[in-house]
Amino acid sequence: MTEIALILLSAVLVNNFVLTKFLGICPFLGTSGKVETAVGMSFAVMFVMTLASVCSWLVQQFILVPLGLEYLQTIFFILIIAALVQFIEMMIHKTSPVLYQALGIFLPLITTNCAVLGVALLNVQQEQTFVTSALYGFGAAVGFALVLILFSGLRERMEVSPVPALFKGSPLTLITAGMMSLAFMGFSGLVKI
Amino acid sequence: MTGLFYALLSLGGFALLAGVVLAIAQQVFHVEGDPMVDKVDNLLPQTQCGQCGYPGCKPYATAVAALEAEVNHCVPGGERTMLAIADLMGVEPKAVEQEAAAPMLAFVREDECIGCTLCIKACPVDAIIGAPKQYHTILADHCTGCELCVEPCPVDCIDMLVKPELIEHWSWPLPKTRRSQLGHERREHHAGHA
Amino acid sequence: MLVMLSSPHAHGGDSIRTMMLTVILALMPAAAVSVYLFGWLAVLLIVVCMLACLATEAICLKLMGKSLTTLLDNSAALTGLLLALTLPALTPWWMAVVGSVFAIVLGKQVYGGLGYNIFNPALSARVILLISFPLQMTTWLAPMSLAVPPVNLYDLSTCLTLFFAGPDALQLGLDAISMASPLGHVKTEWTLGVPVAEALSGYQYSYLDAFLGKEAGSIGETSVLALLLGGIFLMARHSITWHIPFSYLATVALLAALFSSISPDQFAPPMFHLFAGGLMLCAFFMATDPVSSPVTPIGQIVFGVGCGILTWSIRSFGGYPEGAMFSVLLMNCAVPLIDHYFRPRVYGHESGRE
Amino acid sequence: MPAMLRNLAQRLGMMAHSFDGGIHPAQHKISAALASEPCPLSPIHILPMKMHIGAPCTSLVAVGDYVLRGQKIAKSEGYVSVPVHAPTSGRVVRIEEYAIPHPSGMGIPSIFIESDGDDAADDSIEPISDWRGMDPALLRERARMCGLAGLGGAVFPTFIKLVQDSRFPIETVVLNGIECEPWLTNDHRLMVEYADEILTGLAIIMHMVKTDSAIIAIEDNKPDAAKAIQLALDARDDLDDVRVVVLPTRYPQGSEKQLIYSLTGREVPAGKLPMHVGVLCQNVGTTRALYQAVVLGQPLTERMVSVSGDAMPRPANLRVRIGTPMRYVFARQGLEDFDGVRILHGGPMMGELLRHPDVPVVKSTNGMLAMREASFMSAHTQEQACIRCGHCSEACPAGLVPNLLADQCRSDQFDKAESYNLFDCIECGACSYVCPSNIPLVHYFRYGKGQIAQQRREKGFAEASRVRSEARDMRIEQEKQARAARRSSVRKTHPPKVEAESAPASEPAESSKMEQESKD
Repeated sequence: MTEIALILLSAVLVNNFVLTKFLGICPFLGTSGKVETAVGMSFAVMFVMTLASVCSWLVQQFILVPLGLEYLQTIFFILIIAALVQFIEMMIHKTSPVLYQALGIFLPLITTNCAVLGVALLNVQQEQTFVTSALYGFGAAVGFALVLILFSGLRERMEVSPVPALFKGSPLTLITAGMMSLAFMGFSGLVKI
Repeated sequence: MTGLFYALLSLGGFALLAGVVLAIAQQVFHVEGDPMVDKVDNLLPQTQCGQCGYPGCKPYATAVAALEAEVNHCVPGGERTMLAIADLMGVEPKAVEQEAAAPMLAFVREDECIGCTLCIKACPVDAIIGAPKQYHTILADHCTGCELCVEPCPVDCIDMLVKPELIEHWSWPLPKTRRSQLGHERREHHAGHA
Repeated sequence: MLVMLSSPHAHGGDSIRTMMLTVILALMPAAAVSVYLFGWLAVLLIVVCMLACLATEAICLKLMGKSLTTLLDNSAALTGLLLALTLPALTPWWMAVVGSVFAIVLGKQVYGGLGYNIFNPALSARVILLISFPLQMTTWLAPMSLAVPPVNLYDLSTCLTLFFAGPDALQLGLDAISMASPLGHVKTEWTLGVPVAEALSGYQYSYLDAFLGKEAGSIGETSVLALLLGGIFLMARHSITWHIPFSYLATVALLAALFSSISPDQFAPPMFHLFAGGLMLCAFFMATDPVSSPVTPIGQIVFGVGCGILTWSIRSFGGYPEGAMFSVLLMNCAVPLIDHYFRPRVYGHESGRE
Repeated sequence: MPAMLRNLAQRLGMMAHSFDGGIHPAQHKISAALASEPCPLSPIHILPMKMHIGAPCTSLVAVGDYVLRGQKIAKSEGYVSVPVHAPTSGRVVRIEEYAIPHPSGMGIPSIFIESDGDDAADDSIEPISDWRGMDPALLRERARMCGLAGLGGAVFPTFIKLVQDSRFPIETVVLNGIECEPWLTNDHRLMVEYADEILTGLAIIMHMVKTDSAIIAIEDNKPDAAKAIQLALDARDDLDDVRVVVLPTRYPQGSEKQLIYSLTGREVPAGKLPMHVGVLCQNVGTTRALYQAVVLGQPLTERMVSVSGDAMPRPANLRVRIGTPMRYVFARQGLEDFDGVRILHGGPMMGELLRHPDVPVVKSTNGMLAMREASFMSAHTQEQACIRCGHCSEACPAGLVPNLLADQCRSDQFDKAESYNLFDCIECGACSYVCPSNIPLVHYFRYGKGQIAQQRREKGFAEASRVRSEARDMRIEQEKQARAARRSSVRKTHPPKVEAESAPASEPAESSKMEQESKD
């Protein structure tokens, strides 16, 4: 029980993928313009990341390792992720056309979200079990979602600010992300894993 | 050799599996038409004026939803409509080509009207009434000010008048302070970016 | 044409300037204690930080073509004062200047100036300094209140040398003049397996000293009494409301009480938490910074509780001995969402949100 | 039953009467002790065709007509509307557009009456002494006929509120004598001087809505008014279940919804009326006007106006004929030079800044304030950035978050502003009053509300246009098909009988078809 909580806490706060591992920065910056979009993206990424960790673990354990094909890891994982993304893209298009439109190119780009592949590969690297890899994937996704949603709130507020022309747009976004990253440094050492 | 065989087999098999799942999903999540068309159409002023280069509002909405048309072609909608569409479509706003003029009304100088009915046919919203060889009148409540009736009139008896402002419809302007302009500067910035 | 002016055509007379001045006044007791404890060093730090903040603000305004009258709103001076009070006494002058520049430029002006910043400027600068210069930012000079102070801080020339040339110029070893803060001491001892009570007695910790401020720490954060006085003054002047400080302190106290009763060896008692580190300064002056905290009372309580949980967690489990600053910055990130989700109930509606 | 407990506690004096938020602006009630005086007849009166909330009236008179005081000169159109009456006898000299007290400075059609000085009254409306025996519906018609509208400032037609609805029986009538606006003292003087008339008006209202219970609410800055009302109340043998409640002074206590909450602990749900919580709220001025309309048979042609302000040489409480030019009233009080003077219609918190004094006194004119330029502008200094201090949300009696709302309005995020309940704002101005950054919050809200209203109008218009356009397209399509069918049937040498009948037969369609055919 404690272990589960620690894994989650570690993945969400301490080793946050975006703010301490700097993975998945592209969708983090791209889809944080509006809270609604960010929430949609968060759920999509949560879905893809958790399932990708589970599937990749299964593939790793039951296909790659028995057959000695570990060298095909990357290509297999990408295949899994791509299929999942394709699936969720169709699902969102059906259920929420506005979100589909708002996420735009970033939805298919989850495929290339390095955080997703990152979590799958880290799971293998850290020799997680089935349960822990699922948890780790889920936790990482929650961490991604947390900072994405927080950040989108901040960006909505910055949107109505008289930001100096020099810092408008990406510069200020990056500065703010950096400040958030600094604040998240406070969690360092919180969980020793 | 067997290693390569296994690799190809497993990879191919897995890809096939994924393909089958996706094919099924495609059937389950099939989307009829483009739901964005109606959403865009809802934002348009429905003047049916054709100034966007499309025959009416709906055709323009279809083109925008299909990403075939830019978001800034609606002249009567002005900047606000452009921003609303850009927001909905999640694309960068573009500067409107032409500033929206004050709302207009078409008015027939009845003593000059020869009752040719040409304007009646041109009106996209059936706002002109009259019979052949009778004076025509434009229903002010329904006129969208699209000016489509002006051109066909053989005797040039249709004037475009500025829609009278009603005290009931008067609304407060933005306060005249520097800070109040910020929201608008933001839009100009976006627009100027394009 | 006549400029259109809407009602109301009456105004209560409050201004940003007086509000900021009130906060500066409220910080005066803490500043006085810092001067008592750290002598001229405190004076130098405060003056340098305030001047650096004002100068940076002036340059920023100039660069952006804005009117310099904004300087008169006292906000830059307040940022400088707050930053100085969170710094250790041994902070070299250039670090103070760098911190001030960060506070004004990265903390405030890049967002569009006062009112638009997301993070508390003084705190963000403090955290930037802590992460960039971890050693200097956690080396605490022993205060003058000790029986035998290692160095006479009431001597201006000594302090000038310390401030501008560093302890090396006086041939003083850092070990000779510095000591651990209570929080740091408890943390290091616990990692060595020493229970809290033992660690505290080893430190000769006294609640009275902590309350009055006779302990190691940043120059303005040690005296609970002075900060409480300032906080009460602010509340009396209606500059802040009770919501954030109360919910913040109460959360820390509750968590500490709960866990120290479960495992007294590992977790420090609530009084220790309340009196230690920058908690009081953060609770009354940093978390209540209006710009970077929620607007509504319910939101402020949520904010305070969040700060409390984070502070206590970081202090109890984290790598850093003090979590107050981080927790306020972290909660700053959540302010827009808190504002959105915790609105007051609107008259005639079941809830604030539709 | 928390509301009941609260009510009980309030009755026992254990709990202070209070609504959420609110402020304590400086009172400046310098005219409070000045007995009211009649304002002399002005040589000209200007009667705008609309002095109430609702549909405008249409004129019943022509230029050159002679009218008597109290004669109906414009009739109401539509339900939410009341007629206009001549304020004095004289001749109609003009009917044209004239500026009204409105922030836009725009005008509406108005009737100009040149006074003949006789002030001869039209006595065609019978006084009713035995109103207790009368059908409330008839009394209600009397209120409409006499042009009664809420004199507190909202000018909502009074008769609409004086209705018995079996689904929402009125339990309590609240008589609003709060007058929380600074400077204004007109209701104050009415209560001191006409306490008995007000109470009779109240009795009529209670008879009309069939209730025995009423509360007269007065703020504690008007002890003489409370005393006068209490004395008058004690002297009467009816009105047993009527209480005078003295509330601590706080702005905006006089706002209907806030007052009802203060007194009864009930909240009027959003989008509902006080009657939905069993309360009827009437202003003391309106109540006295009802007395005059019923008992004396006099239509609303005069009202009490506080003439005050720091630039006013002789502040006063005047009984002014409706339609009197403001310039005339100001001149009577010694103010003729308007250089460096700003004039307000109403109080400083909710009143409107007027561009010039050439507007008439209307039914909503509770005050006319002349403020010195400097003191006026000190409330409108340069807007600074919001520092999110939250004072505005503390002051907001509606529970809104004004600074966020203002940001949304400023950046045209109207959907968001609506979801933050922009339309629950009562524009009381408490937020702007306390704002340390001098942000004109109310102005932003008015901008936002106006823009949203305009967008709704445009949306409605667009929707109607779309329907018409689609109908037209469909018709054209049908015509085309009909023609095609006819053509093919002609080819088959069959008469196009059925198709011709099924084609739509609207006039333009018919004509265009003929055109087409002739071209073919």
